[in-house]
Amino acid sequence: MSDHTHDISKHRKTYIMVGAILLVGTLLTFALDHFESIDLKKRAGMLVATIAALSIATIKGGFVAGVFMHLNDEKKWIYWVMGFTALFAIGMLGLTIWSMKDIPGQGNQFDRTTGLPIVEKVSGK
Amino acid sequence: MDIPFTTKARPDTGLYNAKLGIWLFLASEVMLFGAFFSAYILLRVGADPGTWAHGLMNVPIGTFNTFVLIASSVTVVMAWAALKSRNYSLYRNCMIITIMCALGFLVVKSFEYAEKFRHYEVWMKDGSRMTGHIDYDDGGVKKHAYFWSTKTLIKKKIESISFTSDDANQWAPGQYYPPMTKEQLEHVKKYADKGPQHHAVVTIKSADIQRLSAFVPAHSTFFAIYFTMTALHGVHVLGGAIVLSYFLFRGRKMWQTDPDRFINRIEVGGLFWHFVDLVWIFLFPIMYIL
Amino acid sequence: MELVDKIKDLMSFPPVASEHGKSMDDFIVYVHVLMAVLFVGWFAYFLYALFRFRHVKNPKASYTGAQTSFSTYAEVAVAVAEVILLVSLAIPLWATVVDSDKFPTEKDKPLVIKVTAQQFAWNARYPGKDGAFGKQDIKFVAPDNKFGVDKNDPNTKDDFESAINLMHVPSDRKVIIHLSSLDVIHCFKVVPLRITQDAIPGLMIPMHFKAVKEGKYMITCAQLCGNGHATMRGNITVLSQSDYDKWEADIAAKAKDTATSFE
Amino acid sequence: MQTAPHIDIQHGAHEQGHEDLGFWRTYIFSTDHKVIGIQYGVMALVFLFFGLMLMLAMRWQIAKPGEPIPFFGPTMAQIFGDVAAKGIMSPDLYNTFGAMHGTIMVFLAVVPLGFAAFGNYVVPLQIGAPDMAFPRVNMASFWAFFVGCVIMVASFFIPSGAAQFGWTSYSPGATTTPGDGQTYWLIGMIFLITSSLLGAVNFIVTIIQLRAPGMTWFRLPFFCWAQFVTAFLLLLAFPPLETAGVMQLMDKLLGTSFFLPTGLFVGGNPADISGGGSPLLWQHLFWFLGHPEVYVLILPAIGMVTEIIANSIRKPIWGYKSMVYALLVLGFLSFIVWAHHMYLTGMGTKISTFFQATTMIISIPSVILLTCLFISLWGGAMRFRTHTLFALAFLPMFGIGGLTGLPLGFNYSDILLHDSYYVIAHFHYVVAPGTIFGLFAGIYYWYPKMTGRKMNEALGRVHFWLSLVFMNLIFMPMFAQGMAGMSRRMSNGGASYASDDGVIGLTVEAIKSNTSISHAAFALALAQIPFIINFFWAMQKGEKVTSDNPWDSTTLEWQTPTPPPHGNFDKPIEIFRGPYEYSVPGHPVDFVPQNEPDKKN
Ligand code: HEA
Ligand code: HEA
Ligand code: CUA
Ligand SMILES: [Cu+2]
Repeated sequence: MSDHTHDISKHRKTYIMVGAILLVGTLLTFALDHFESIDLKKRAGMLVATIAALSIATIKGGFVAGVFMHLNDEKKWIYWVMGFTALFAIGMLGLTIWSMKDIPGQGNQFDRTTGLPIVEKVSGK
Repeated sequence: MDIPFTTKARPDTGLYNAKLGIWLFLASEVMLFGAFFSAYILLRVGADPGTWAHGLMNVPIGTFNTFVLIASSVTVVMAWAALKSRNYSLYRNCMIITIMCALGFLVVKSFEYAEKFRHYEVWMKDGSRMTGHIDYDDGGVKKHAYFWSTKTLIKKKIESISFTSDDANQWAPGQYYPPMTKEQLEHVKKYADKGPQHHAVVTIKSADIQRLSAFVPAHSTFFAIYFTMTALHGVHVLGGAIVLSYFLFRGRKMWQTDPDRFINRIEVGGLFWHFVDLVWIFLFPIMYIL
Repeated sequence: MELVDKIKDLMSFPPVASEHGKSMDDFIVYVHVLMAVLFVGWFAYFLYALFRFRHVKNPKASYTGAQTSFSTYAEVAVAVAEVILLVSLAIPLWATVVDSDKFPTEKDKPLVIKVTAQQFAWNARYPGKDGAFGKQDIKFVAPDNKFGVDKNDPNTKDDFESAINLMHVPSDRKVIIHLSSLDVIHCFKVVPLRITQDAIPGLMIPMHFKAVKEGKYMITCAQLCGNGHATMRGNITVLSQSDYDKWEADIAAKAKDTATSFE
Repeated sequence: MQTAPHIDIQHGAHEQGHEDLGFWRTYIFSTDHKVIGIQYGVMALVFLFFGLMLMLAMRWQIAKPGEPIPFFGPTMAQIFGDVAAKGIMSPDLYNTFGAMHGTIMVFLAVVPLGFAAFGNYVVPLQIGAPDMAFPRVNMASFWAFFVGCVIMVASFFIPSGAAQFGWTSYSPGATTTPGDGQTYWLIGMIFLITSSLLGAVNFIVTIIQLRAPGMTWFRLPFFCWAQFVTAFLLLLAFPPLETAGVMQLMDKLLGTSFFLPTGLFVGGNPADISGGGSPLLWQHLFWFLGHPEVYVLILPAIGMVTEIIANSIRKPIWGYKSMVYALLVLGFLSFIVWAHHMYLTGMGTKISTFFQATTMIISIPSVILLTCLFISLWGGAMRFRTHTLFALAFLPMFGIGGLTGLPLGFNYSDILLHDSYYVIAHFHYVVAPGTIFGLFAGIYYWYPKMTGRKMNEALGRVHFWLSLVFMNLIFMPMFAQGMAGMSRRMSNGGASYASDDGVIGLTVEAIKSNTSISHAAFALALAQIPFIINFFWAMQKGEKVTSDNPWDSTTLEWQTPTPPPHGNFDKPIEIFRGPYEYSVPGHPVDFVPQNEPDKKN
């Protein structure tokens, strides 16, 4: 990043702008939940509400990381480190969820009463 | 002996030591909170239907606290920018606001916690549940009960409790998952002296109670992870506030002796502070809204 | 194949009493052959190098050293061998053990058992003649009802439990076990049957096998579960189908006139 | 050439211009990486000894279940009370010792010795840095470690005794077992993890930022590379265990149920908990650390062995670059193989195929590392000093350990071998005659740099040959035991599974070999006596080194005064070549230090 003073005052404006965006994002999240007329959870379902809330959070987070933490213009070592970190964090989550889902008999593949596999469910799918 | 690159960047990496150091530390923090978020998702996806506590958080307060943290994030980056343009007094003011915000956040959070510790859920033996407050008589003085549980009832040999249930309207569908049925509402009526109106006071016999728990970590996996994650986040806020206060007060001598290094310190402290903000930005929707 | 059997004798394998056990032992032998080839090859080279290039004999070291691409071949060979073992044996064989579409179905007439581990014993529940279990729910679980059976369900009537730690299964017939645990993680391992499965509280994990040799085998707990872990021993008896029927009739009759009956 | 040994034993000369910090700041609360390295080393050796003693008690119990422990029995009865009544080890105490042997060996002995002690002492010297990048963080890291150690040790003396549920501390067992041992374990671990994280940040920054001019990445000694990758493993794999530790602590103290499922029983009664947790979550988070952790144990040792072999054979390491790449691939892959410890938790085909495949792929970089070291031997002029012997023995021992990882890595064979003594033998081959031999090699090799004196060769050889023989006599028969179906963590050595009245279980031979294994273990302990004597004797009486570079080595740590002063190098240092320029043709001596200027320019 350049250290010149006139750049800094330009940056200051950016920071305030980003602050404003963050506030708006927060208000939006609040509004989507709070007002009867737009209550997303009730009107559009949990899935949509989740996607909306997390998308807003991701955008906000992106601004904080990108502008406040200067990740939009960093040195390559930091990109490497944070890139691998993100990869491993996602791997940890993804593989763990996958492991927990892929346990035979956790779905309804077995009949509760007889304990036998339900043929259509198992092979027909 | 001097360690190289404490102030100036190393030419081939373009970084000074502390900056690389803080990013590496943040990388480990990403894994730490990443594991918590993974745990949250797994516990939530794996929860039996109806056992994930919903809608028990105070969303306006959470929103307010989000504002507070965002504001502090703006001021901390402004503080750094002010130092870059050698404007110490602007820096100082920004930093003071930042620290005030941090403390404000913690104060609000502690009130929020305290409010939860005297808020209860009771599971009746017949399968119905309700939330509210418990008052008890302490030598003629009416007091809120904190931290009670089924064990407390047994230990103190309490035969019945006076339960101020939450706003009757809140029992409407949406409050619980699955929503409270008509029969359940009927049931609540049965226990109510005055019927399910605003803040109905219900007398519940201990013998009818399956389980009683304040909104403490042991209440449910939701509160378990809510308290663990927000407390850990709170510790980060506190730690950040202490470090920033140090820079503001005892560490300010360095501005005279080694201003470049001082600016670096503020940048590094700021990076940590932004990260704490970033974590909250995700905590807010998943804990309060969803 | 004779060679494989010879190697097996050398490797102190325990006796095999299940259908899939042989393929498992064979597979272990193949892996060990690969390991032995690698080890013997490298070790011989290693000793030779130590001997030949000792300081006294070879006082001046060569800056360039070996001019070889042998290592690449060796590494590729190891990789290829591993891929072959993985793709042609390990993955498909594992699938036969755990995939739900490889489980015996109704037409195989398997025996289904529910096993619940506790500190420090094995409980087994059989569906009885009708082949149907009574409903189970955790809310019924109590010290005297470890499986949480709904005693009002008609299917419960002829269900029975075998004596604690003593299970019986017929030979030459598929068996399905649904495995769970009450308190901590245990591991259901019967070495001669070549079956191992963790018993995890909160999960009900199915497994299947077919015993082919009659006899009494030990059930080992293979997961640390507390101070009684080492003594958490059960026996599983593999009987001929007719003996098994007799045992079943016997125990069902006994259950009727004792307190363990669920009527 | 001007590499005329720079003899300098008058330490005083180097201390000029340094303020006198006094005893406490110099030796206890020091920020000097060399002092901190030695502090770590001392702690780690003490705990290595501690772990060894725990193991001896366990081995006694395995071989002679129910018989009082000789010599130490009465003392143990006094310290531990009922669980060691009459000096007889109860299953509870056995479990405690087992869990703490694993924990202490892994987190308090081998990692501190390999990564922290040698790393601290050697890495800044090898890259030509005056100190670590953050000396005060370095000190904080040591003291966090120290607090963690104190808590772990203290837990032995609380009434309920130390943790009992294995070093893996699987929930629900670890949570529901009464007593505070597990709580101490968790708090101790949180300190140890914090220490490791601080250390890891410090190492990475030091290696990236403080390399001396000319020290490019491919001139970095392999040991530094190993430390670099290890530090990343610690940095990114440890935090999830910290998370899991905090959650288990909550379960233990505040009654949450992160790892406790609905309907759980405790001691035969329904538990008073909300339920809804997942026992498997703990295992995932634990092994997400657990597998990278095993590479944390092995990589520093491989690094040291590489340094020592290059020095002993007097020629460059063959395939240095491919070793570096193999190391990086290994580091990356170690994050995505963890669930091979969990094949039998009910995994389906798809996910276990994934983990199986990554496990097989990760063995390839290990093969590359070993192959390069083997091929390096070709054409050498090998000098067999004690450190050489240990370094060379490391190779086949790690080979056996690594190769026996394969049948465990294939899930189909893991069905028979899981949690049997085969696993115990597998990993002890990598950590005991593997890593520990590597660490011994490191101690013998760098001892002169740290103390100015050499350790005795004759005692060293006795130590080596006896250790080699007894290590193999201990762990080789365990493969057979495991194959025969002997489970691990048996407080009576499997006695209750002995074949009797026609029930087919463990064979008598499998159980009998417990005795000979235990005898070998006791002999191994005795074989350490020459080492301990040597270690202390050499400090006072060992042969003084006459040169700063007694092994004629090329790397930078030997180009400093002995021992190096505060700030390490007495003159600015610049690097001109790779790390292993031994026996360069046309050069008068058989080594060219990295900082020796090129003559032609
Ligand atoms: C330093 C420690 C270390 C190392 C390096 C390894 C390396 C490997 N480990 Fe091991 N492992 C442990 C420590 C280690 N392990 C521990 C502590 C446990 C038990 C934990 C517990 O449950 O308590 C364990 C358990 C364990 C299991 C779980 C078993 C079970 O519980 O059922 C598995 C399964 O896949 C496994 C696999 C592997 C594999 C495939 C490798 C591979 O990385 C190995 C690759 C190496 C090679 C393939 C060797 C190549 C060499 C040559 C080809 C040359 C040969 C030359 C000569 C012999 C002269 N290990
Ligand atoms: C780095 C790890 C490490 C190391 C080095 C060792 C070393 C040894 N271990 Fe251990 N072990 C584990 C990690 C380790 N172990 C783990 C993780 C477990 C599983 C625990 C669990 O189940 O949860 C285990 C379990 C375990 C068991 C199985 C217990 C059971 O399942 O019931 C056994 C049984 O024989 C055993 C034996 C040994 C032996 C004989 C050694 C020998 O190799 C010891 C050799 C030691 C030395 C040679 C030390 C020499 C050094 C000194 C004497 C210091 C000198 C001091 C100064 C100079 C000051 N270990
Ligand atoms: Cu049950 Cu071990
Ligand atoms: Cu592993």
